[in-house]
Amino acid sequence: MAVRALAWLAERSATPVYIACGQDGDAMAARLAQVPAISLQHSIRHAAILLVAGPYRDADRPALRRLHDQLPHPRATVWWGAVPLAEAQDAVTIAQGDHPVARLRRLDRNLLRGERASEPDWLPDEPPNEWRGKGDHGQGGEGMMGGVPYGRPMAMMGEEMRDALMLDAMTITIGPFLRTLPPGLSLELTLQGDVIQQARVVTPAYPASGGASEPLLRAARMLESLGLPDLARRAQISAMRDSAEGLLAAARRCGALLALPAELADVRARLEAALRGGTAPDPGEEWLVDRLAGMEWQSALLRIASFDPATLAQIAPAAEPDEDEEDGDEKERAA
Amino acid sequence: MGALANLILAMAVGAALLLPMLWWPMQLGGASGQSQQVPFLGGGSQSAHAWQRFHIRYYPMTLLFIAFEMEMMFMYPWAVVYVETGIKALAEMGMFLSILGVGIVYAWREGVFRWQ
Amino acid sequence: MTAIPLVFALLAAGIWFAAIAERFASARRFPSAIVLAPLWQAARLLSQQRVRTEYPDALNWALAPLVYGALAVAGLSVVPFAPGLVVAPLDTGIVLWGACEALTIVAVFLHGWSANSMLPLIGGYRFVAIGLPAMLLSMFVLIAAALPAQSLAVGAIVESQRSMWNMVRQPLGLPLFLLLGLAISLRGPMDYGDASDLSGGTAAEVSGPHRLAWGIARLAMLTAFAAMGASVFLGGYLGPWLPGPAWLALKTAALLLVLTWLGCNLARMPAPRMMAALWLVLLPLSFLDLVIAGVEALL
Amino acid sequence: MTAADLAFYVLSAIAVVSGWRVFRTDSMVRASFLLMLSFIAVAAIMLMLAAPYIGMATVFMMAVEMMVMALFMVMFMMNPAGLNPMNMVHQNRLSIGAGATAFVGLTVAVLFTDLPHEKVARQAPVIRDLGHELLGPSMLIFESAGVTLLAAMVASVVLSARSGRFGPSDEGSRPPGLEPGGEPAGRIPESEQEDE
Amino acid sequence: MTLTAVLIVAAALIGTGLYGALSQQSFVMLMMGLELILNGVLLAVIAFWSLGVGGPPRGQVLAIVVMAVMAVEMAVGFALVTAVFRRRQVDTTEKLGTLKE
Repeated sequence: MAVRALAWLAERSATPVYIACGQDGDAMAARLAQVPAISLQHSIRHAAILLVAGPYRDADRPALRRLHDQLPHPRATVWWGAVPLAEAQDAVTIAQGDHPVARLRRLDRNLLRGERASEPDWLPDEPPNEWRGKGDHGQGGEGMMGGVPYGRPMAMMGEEMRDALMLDAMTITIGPFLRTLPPGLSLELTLQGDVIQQARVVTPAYPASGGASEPLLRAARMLESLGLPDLARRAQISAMRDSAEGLLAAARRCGALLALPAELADVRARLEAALRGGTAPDPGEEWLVDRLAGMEWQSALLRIASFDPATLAQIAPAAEPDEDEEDGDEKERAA
Repeated sequence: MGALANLILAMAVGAALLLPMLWWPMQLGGASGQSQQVPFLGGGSQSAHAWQRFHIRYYPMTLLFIAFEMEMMFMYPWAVVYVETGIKALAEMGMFLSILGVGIVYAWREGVFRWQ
Repeated sequence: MTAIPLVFALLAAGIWFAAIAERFASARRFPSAIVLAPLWQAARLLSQQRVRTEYPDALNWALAPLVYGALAVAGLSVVPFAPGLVVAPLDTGIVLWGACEALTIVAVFLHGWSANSMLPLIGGYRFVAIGLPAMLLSMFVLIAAALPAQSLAVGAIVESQRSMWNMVRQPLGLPLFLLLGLAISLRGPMDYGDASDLSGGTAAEVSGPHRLAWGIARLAMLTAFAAMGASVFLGGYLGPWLPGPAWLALKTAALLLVLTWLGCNLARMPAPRMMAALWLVLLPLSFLDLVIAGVEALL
Repeated sequence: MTAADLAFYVLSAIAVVSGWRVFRTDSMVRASFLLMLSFIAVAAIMLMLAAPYIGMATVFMMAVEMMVMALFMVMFMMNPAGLNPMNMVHQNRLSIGAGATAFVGLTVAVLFTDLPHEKVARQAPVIRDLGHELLGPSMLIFESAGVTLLAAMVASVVLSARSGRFGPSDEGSRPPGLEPGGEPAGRIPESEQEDE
Repeated sequence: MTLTAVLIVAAALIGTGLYGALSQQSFVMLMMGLELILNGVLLAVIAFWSLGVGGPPRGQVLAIVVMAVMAVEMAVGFALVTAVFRRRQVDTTEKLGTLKE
C-alpha cells in the first residue's frame, strides 16, 4: 500500500536519466534537454535509467557494463539508436530518429510501480581482487601499505611536478561516458590531489559528424563545468534550433568568460567562439596530454571540453599505451 | 542553561527528522552485488583505494588561516565594548589587524594563495 | 521552548520555497503543478535504492547529512522571531553561528571523504579550500553588525536596527554574507563541494534516501542563512502592521529568492582563483566593511 | 543529582573517552574528529561553567583546527584511512605509566589542596569584562599576540611553501640512503637531477 | 559540578594527552597528544576562573592565550612537518635522528 502510494507520488517527478553518449550522442542529448519530463543527471547514482544514445565502439563495452551495474535499483537500460549488449535481457530499443520521451516515461512508471523488474547486475558479483581471509587481519592487506585491503591496493608515492612534496599518486580512468568530457574520450589520469601529473588517452573521442550545431553543444558542455546548467541547457536548445542568438550576451552576464583565469585564455577564446557558433583556430601542435599536465581538475575539464572535434582528433589520437609512455619519458629527459 | 538545553533539543529534533532517511526500509528493486559498489567515474575505473596521502594543494593557506583565525578570538569581545571605548578601540584593533595584514601581504608575495 | 515549532515551521517552509524557486529560476516548468514538485521528487528518492560503495566509512557517511541538518537548526535557534521569542537566547549568538559554519565545513568534508571514491574526495577537499577563507568573511561582517548593537546576541543586533537597517548602514555586509551562504549551502558560483564538473562532488556516490537527506540538509542550511541574513541586515522581525514572525518569514523568503537567483546565474571560477580572490579581494572588502561600521557606530 | 550534574558527567565521559579513542583508531580522519569531539565536549562544560564566550569560541576554533589537522594527517600518514590496521606506538608501557602517573598525581594534588571557592556571579557581564580587559590592562598581551601570530604566519609560510624567494626550499638536500653511502632512498631533489 | 570534579576531568585529559604524546611515533599524532594536554589545561583554567576565583577578566585572557598557543603550535608544527617531509620523506620521530642536515 505504502509502496504504491510512494510510486503514485514518485512517477510524477521528472525521470532522472544518465545518458551514455555514443556517436552523435551529444546531439541526441540536446534533444532531451528541452523536455522537462526528463532530467539528465551528472552521476549514474542519481539516475534511474541508463540511456545509451548512438552507436558505441567495441572498446566501450566494459565501461558500459560497469556503468550499468552502478545504477541504483529500480533500474533499466534503454538503447536509443544503439545495439543492445548480449547481457541485456528484455532490452528496450528505440530507433535513432524516434523521440524516446514517451518510452522513457512509461518505463520509469513501470519500474516505480514494480510492474517491470529491476535489471540484475551484468558483471559477476566479485571484488576487483580476492581479499577475504588473506592478510594479517583477514582484510586482505599486508603490513602497513601492502596487499589488497578490501579488494583494492593502496595508492603509492609518485613523482610530483609542482611542489616537490612526494605524496601518493592516484591513477584513475575517466570516461568514455563522463558527461563533462567529449563523448567517447577516455583518459587515464595520474593525480596527486586534484592536480593532473600525467595523462594518457585510452580511447579517443568519437569523430564529429560535422553538424553545424556542434560548437553550441561544446559550449554547453563547458558551461556545465562552469556551474551554469541552465545556460548550458539553453545552449543545447539553441543548437537544436541552429541559432546562437543572445547566447554570448547571456554568458557574459553570468560571468562565464570572466570566470576563466588568465592561464585559461585559450579556453576563453574557444568558449567565446563556440558561443558565437564558430570555432577558434588552434595550431594543434601540442598533444592534449601535455597540455593537461599540472592542471587542476576543473580547469583541465574545461580545457578538454573546449577543443573542437577536429582538433581533438588531431591532438588526442588513440595511442598504443607503450609508445606513449616512452614518449613521455623521452620528453622528461629532454626537459 | 535553559538556552543551551533548548538548543540541544532543537538540534536533536532536526537530526531525528533526517534519521529515517538513512534507515529507510521501503526500497524497490533487485539484488545488487559488488559490481555496483565500484566508484563512479563515467565508465572508468580506479586503480586503488581513493583514500590516500591526498596531496592538498593549498596547505600553506591552511596554516596561515589557523594563525589568522586566532584574531577572531580577540575581535568578538572587542566588538562588544567598541562603542563604549570609542576611538581608542578603533586604533587598537586597527593596529592589530594591520599587523596581521602584513602577514597576508607577505603570504601573497610568497605565492601562498596559489595551488601549490 | 515555544519557539522550537516555529523554527521547524520556518525551515520546512523555507526548504519547500527554495526548492520551488530553484525549479522556477531554472525554467524547468514541469510538472505543471510546480508547487508539488519537491514532494514528488522526494518520493522518487525515497523509492530508490541507497547505494553503498566499496568499503565506505559508513558511520561518517550517514553522520554527515545529520550533522549538516542539525547545524542548520542550531544556526536558526539563535534567530529571534519576535522580541523574546527565540529558541536559545544566547549572549553569543553570532559566535554560535560562526561555530556552525566551521562545523559545516567538517560535515561536508566528511561527506566527501567517507565514500572512498575519487570524485567525492576531490569535492570534499576543494570545498575546504574555499570554505575556510569564506568563513572569515562572514565572521567579519557579523562582527561589524555587532558593533552598533554592542552585543553578540542576534536579538540585540535586530533591536539596534530600529532606526536604520544594517543593509543601509553597512552596504558591504549583506553581499559578502550572501556569498558565504552560497558556499556553505553548496550552490551556484560557490559550489565547490557538489559541483557538476565532479559529477556531483561529495554527493556523486549517494543515491536514494541518503541523497534526499543531503538535499534537505543543504536547503535547510540555505534557509537558516537567509533567516540569519534577514535578522542581521534587514531588521529581522521589525516592521509595521504585521506580527514579527511574519516579517521574518517575508524577509527570509526575499533573501532565498536572491540566493537562488545568484546560484543559478553566476559562473563558478576554478577553485585556485576563487581562493586567491577570497583572500586578496573579498577579505580586504570585509575589513573595509568593518571600518565603515566602526566609524558609523562612533559618529 | 541535578540535570546539570548529569550533563556534566555525560560530557566529561565524552571528552575523556573520545580523547582516548584518538590514539586507538586506525583512521586518521576519525582520529582528528574524535579529538574535535573531545574539544566540543570540553567547550560544552565551559559553557556550563558560565564562560559563554570562551566555550563557544572554543568550538569554532577547534573545528577549524581539527579540520586542518585532518588534512595534514591524511597528507603525511601512511595508510591514512587505516585500511590495514596498524599500531604505530613506541615506548608504550612507559607512556601508559607516565599518563597514569600524571593523572593520579594531579588528582591527588587536586583532592588534597584547599581550593578557593568563589564562584563567578551568574549575571556577570563576562564578555564585556573580557573586552575591557583586552583593551585596557591586557592591551599589551593583545598586541603582542598580534605580533606572535604574525611571526607564526611568516614562519609557517617560510617553512611550508616551496617556492620561497630564495629558490626551492629542498635545494641541496638528499634523502638518507638505504645503506650508509648508498643511493638515496627517495626522490632526488630536482636541483641535483639537473646535474646528472 | 564542583571545582574538584572538573579539575579531575582536566587531569584525565592531561594524562591521556601525555600518554598519546609520548607513545605515538608520528609527528602529527604526537601533536594530537599535545593538543589534548592543552585541552585539559584550558578546562582547568576556566574551572578555576569560574568556580575558584570568582571570575576576574584575567582568567579569560589566560584561556585565550592558551588557545593562541595551540594555534601557533599547530601552524608552526605542521609547517615543520611539511618541511621535513619535503626533505626526507619521513613522518615518524624515530627515522629522524637529528634535525641537522
